[in-house]
Amino acid sequence: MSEKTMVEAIRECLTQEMQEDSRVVVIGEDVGVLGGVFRATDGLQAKFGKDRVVDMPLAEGVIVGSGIGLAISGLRPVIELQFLGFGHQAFHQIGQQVARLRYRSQGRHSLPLVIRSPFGGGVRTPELHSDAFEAFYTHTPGLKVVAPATAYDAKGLLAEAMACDDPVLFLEPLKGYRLTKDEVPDERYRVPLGKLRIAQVGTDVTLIAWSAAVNVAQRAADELAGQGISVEVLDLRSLNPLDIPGIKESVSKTGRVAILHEAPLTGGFGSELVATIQQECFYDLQCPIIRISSPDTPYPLGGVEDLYIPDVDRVVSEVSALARTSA
Amino acid sequence: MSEKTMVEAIRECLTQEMQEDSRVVVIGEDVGVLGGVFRATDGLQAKFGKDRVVDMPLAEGVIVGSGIGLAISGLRPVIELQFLGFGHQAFHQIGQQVARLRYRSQGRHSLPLVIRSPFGGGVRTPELHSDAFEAFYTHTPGLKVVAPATAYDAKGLLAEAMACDDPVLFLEPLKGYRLTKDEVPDERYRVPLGKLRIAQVGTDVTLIAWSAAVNVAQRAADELAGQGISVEVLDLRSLNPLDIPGIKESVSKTGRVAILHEAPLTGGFGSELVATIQQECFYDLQCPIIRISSPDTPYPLGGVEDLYIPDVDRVVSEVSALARTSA
Amino acid sequence: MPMLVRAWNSAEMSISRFLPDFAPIAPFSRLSESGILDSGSAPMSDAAVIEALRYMVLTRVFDDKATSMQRQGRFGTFSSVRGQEASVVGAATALDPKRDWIVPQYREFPALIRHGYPMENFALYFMGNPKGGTIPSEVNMLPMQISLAAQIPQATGLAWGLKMQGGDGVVITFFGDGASSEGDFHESLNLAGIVKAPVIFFLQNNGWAISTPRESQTAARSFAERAIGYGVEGVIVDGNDLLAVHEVTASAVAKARAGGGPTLIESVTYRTGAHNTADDPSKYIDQQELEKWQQKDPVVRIENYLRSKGIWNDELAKEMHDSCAEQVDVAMNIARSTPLATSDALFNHVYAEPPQRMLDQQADWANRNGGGV
Amino acid sequence: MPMLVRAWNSAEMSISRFLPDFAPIAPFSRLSESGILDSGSAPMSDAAVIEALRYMVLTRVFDDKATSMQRQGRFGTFSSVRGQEASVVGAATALDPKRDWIVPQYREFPALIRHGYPMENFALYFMGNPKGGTIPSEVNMLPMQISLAAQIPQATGLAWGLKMQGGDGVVITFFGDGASSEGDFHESLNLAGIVKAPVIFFLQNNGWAISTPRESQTAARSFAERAIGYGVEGVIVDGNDLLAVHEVTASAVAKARAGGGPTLIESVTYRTGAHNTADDPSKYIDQQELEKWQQKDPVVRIENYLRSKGIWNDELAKEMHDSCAEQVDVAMNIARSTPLATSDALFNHVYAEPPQRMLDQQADWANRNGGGV
Ligand SMILES: Cc1ncc(C[n+]2csc(CCOP(=O)(O)OP(=O)(O)O)c2C)c(N)n1
Ligand SMILES: Cc1ncc(C[n+]2csc(CCOP(=O)(O)OP(=O)(O)O)c2C)c(N)n1
Ligand SMILES: [Mg+2]
Ligand SMILES: [Mg+2]
Repeated sequence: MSEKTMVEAIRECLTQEMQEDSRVVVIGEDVGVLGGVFRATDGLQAKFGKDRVVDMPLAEGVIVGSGIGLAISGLRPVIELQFLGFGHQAFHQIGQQVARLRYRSQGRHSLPLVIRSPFGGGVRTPELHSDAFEAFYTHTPGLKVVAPATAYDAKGLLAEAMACDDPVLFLEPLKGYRLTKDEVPDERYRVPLGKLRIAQVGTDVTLIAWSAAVNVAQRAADELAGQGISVEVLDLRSLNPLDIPGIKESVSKTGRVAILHEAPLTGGFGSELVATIQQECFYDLQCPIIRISSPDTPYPLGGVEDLYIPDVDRVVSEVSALARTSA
Repeated sequence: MSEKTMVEAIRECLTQEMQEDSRVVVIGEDVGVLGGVFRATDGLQAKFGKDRVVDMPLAEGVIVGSGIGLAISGLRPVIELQFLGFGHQAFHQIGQQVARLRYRSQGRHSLPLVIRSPFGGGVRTPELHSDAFEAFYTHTPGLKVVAPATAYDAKGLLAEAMACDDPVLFLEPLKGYRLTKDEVPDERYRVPLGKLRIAQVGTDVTLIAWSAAVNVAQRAADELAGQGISVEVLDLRSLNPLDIPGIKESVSKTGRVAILHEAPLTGGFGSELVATIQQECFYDLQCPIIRISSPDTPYPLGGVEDLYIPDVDRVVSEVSALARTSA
Repeated sequence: MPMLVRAWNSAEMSISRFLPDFAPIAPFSRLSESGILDSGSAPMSDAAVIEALRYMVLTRVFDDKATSMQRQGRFGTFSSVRGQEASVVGAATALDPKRDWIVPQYREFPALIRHGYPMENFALYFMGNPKGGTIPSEVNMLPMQISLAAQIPQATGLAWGLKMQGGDGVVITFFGDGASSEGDFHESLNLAGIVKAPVIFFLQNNGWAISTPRESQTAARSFAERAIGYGVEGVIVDGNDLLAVHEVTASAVAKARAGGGPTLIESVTYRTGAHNTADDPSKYIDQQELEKWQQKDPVVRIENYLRSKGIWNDELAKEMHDSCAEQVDVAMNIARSTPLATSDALFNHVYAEPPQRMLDQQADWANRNGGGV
Repeated sequence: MPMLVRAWNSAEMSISRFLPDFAPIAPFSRLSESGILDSGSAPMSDAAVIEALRYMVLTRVFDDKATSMQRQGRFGTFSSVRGQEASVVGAATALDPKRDWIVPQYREFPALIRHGYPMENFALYFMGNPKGGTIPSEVNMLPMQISLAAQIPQATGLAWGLKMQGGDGVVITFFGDGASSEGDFHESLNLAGIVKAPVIFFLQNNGWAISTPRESQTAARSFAERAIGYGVEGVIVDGNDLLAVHEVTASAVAKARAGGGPTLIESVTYRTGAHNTADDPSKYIDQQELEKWQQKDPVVRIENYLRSKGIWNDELAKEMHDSCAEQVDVAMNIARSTPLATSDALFNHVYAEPPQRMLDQQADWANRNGGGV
């Protein structure tokens, strides 16, 4: 047990799982000699060789598509998409092939395949590197979507994703790679998919987030506590499967809900959460569920991204207004 | 003025607009000699020549990507994607290039580009030809999304989309191409984007749909009328821009809302509508907004598609239950 | 193309220039149009040829049956192999079903049947019954692919994975001249060249992508030439010559098994039928060209070869046809008598470990449609 | 690769086989490493060479300035042109900014500046200010492209559109060895070959895609050879030889303008700097190879050429350097003194006719951030 950053936790998980299971191979752009542009795979090629940690040609479609074939051949590929924005180049393989092969083959070909990808903003990347595109994948039946917020969960959920026989898109917060640091056991362990984490217990408002936004939510909750508003922060951990009972439990207690995400408002995963919650908890709700998100515009250049993605101040003001909305 | 099917209305619109504006070119797979697999472009090549109606090589990425270049060169391309499912192959061009070029170039390059594509089920197509993928595009800022339900709207909205200087994804219901038949003026006219159509006036329940689902909604409404339930059917016509005031007006009257779409439940455009409506009309709502959709599974083979997409019976039973839900 | 030459003004440049060649290529072939073998030795035993012929005839019979059933509304939209029987069967017979894999497009009926895919499943698939997708666990194939070229990266990864694990299996993936224009083709051949994957890219150039003629698909004189741009070998073969296709494919299989890496095979043939049962070629096809190719019928050609060897006659042909007809009838009857799937067919097999939300929907659907029973 | 040969068992086959050639190719070049011109005539006037050299020096100065500013946190992540100055400038100087278009990747600073893109906008873009994206209406270029290869189809369509409308403009698109592995490359060259678009595909093979060496990018001996698979002409040029790059590109431009269609130019050069300011090449680069290429510095080489003609000396070099430094300082100062954008910069220019919902958000954002003022 020791403090590790999220990227260290991910690297440790990959190392331990590759050690345990020789069927695990890692493929992607610059994952080998360089160890990934964020060093998530640093040292893996030295340890496991060029056959198990492969620097691929620059083509996301065949990186994902060949990963399907590798899985069918009996391996358990872990694919690194260098940035989630470049999943668009592989969208036909992910959305129509990865997610459907098991169904299309009537169970003959399961796909134990993990696609790891950094996403989200706040670190001044070039264009198209920071978009929070998770909603494209949560609308893709057959694909599981995981988005840890802590180093502890990153290691445990990645291990679980790698053990899972269904394809999993594993989203890693660009901003959290080094900023996020917490206690992570040195040994192997798993965190189950589909169980949310109550990041902070509260009674007045339920604030739902995932990935990097959880940290923003918690800091906002701290400030709001100062205003006498008790916020329960839910870290969803996985978007599919979704922990609906866990959400209901919190909402039935607070009756007020805010959802926080980096993606643009319209059609973001927040819209699904609102739709589900109002269906499941309608009579508990004391006021409209609010969504705190980026606007309906493309992700901007780094110089203005802080105006784009929701920050602590904005969450504080919107949630305190919510807490004061009369029922 | 005469009765026309939707595909006839679309063909008439393309013919008239190409006549009026020599900058309009039509490109796509099999759009030329064959006139499109659904004959939407039948006769255009004979009339306007091989330069303006082009059979493209089989590659959606460059069909859309070259369309961007054609638009920048001063033309007004109308692209036919043979089926919306194959927009996945062009997703990087549509989602990151088409939708963003104007913003990325700070207004230098507007994109007067229309992508026409049939979508939706019910006609026993092979796999991947029938999915209702509109939610991927409504979560793509910079791209307008239009989905007519009548032949009249198809002609008028397509003319408007072709006149618009923003890129428009124009969705055509596979099932409605020949089944939908209504009065369509022979002369040119336009229907504005972002104004919904009240397909049927009602007082008890607001039933929201678009494209082929509008017809299902109307037939259900007729049956429900027999049960003494008065349903107001809204045909959204365009998903972006979205006619929020029009929706509010109806909901404030009925207080009960059902949304109908062919796409899977989770993350479908219905979730955005629920989120928006509960935000705008919370205190008018007498019970939870319900979504009537396909399940969270891949679009199946044709033999079972009728079990998959919502049919009139299902809409009737769910809406009548909704009408009886106690406030 | 004079431009290409005229524009350059420096002699030295030639050393570093690559000028496309537009001189026609003679595809590799062994049989004359009338079915006479060249001076070399036959690449297949007579028994093997007759077995292959049977798959070709079986295909004709199935295609005719399925097409007529489709007209009666008892079969879905489907694409016949008409005109390409030698191309598909010549390739398929070079494979060892025990260790080799097929990654199909959708126009390779006989290859799938020979590999072990039950004919009734093939029929059920096109009747729209999800059960048709069922691939027996011992049959080395992927489902048919509708999203053009999407199977090519998968075939490449599969071959690469088999090699990584020390197996000697070879993968063949089929795709059309149209599919070759997709980015997936490029990305896959490039990767295969790098990792020397034991994969055969079998491009069926049947002259058409629905209504789009091969000339509109690329300006290159051949698809096979693209291979060298990936450090891969390419070859063009007469796709209506069973012996030639078999020989080329068998060589590529042997090469791949021995560690020689991928091969791109362009099989030049012609789609003498409609694109599929929903298509009307009269709108776009060149009648003379069609007739020219109908003269080159691959079944007639290989039958003539057998006749020239004195081991074939109308009687044997009729016997073969009848036994194929019987086999097809049996399969079609099984398919027709298979109950249509219930709503559970929408949910089963989507996940190994299904999310609760989907399971709730499954129960809900079952209650509504009696699908649970 | 012996396998390729051994595996085939039929002599006739050779006529229809395409075997990849792995013999090294000598890229077209005009200047010796020490800057001496071959026996032929110079493709550029001395004045033109000196103007080109100035763009090369300007690039060095800008790259150094930007890199040091980045270290101080006053500039964003950005990719220098270091080592590729002759490659970019040689190509750019073959264009007529009045009618020709540039469709860039992101490593072509001097080409954009020569074409008319304001240097301060280039700086603002990398400082993260949306204003940097502004392209003056008379400047024929697209925004820099981060999504690799996505610009190539756009360049193809643009060239095709210019041709359709009877213009004589030519389009050049830049991309890297890495980007060439994307499907967009394939789909675009294929389309360009079919419609004979007046487009030049300028592939800068700088040896690397971040940490991925060119050998891991493809098994083919060259990228230029791929052109023939599309019925297009390809050429390999010494990318560190200003005169050779200019000559080849000028020829391709002339050919395209005359209706001769597209050309794929592989410019063989080397990225002697880091991939970008966030990259540490020491983790992966081969020091000896790097030094070998540093010896081939393109600026030194063209300066030696001018010296060999007796029209260049240290004094002139210093003058040029100083005037470039001044020009860069002016641009950087304008960029630095440009106020950071307000929240309106998130919303303006997204649509020609914005949806009301976005306008409401814009007002809301402005209230919160004072972005409306
Ligand atoms: C990605 C994709 N785009 C478009 C289609 C629609 N479509 C189905 S078959 C076909 C033509 C295929 O031609 P080819 O690859 O030559 O195969 P063939 O039918 O000739 O055997 C097209 C365009 C598709 N199925 N997938
Ligand atoms: C589609 C896509 N995939 C991945 C990346 C991440 N990325 C940025 S630069 C780069 C390497 C590009 O190499 P190359 O095309 O050779 O250009 P160079 O940087 O060498 O000039 C990568 C992988 C990207 N920007 N776009
Ligand atoms: Mg074909
Ligand atoms: Mg490079």
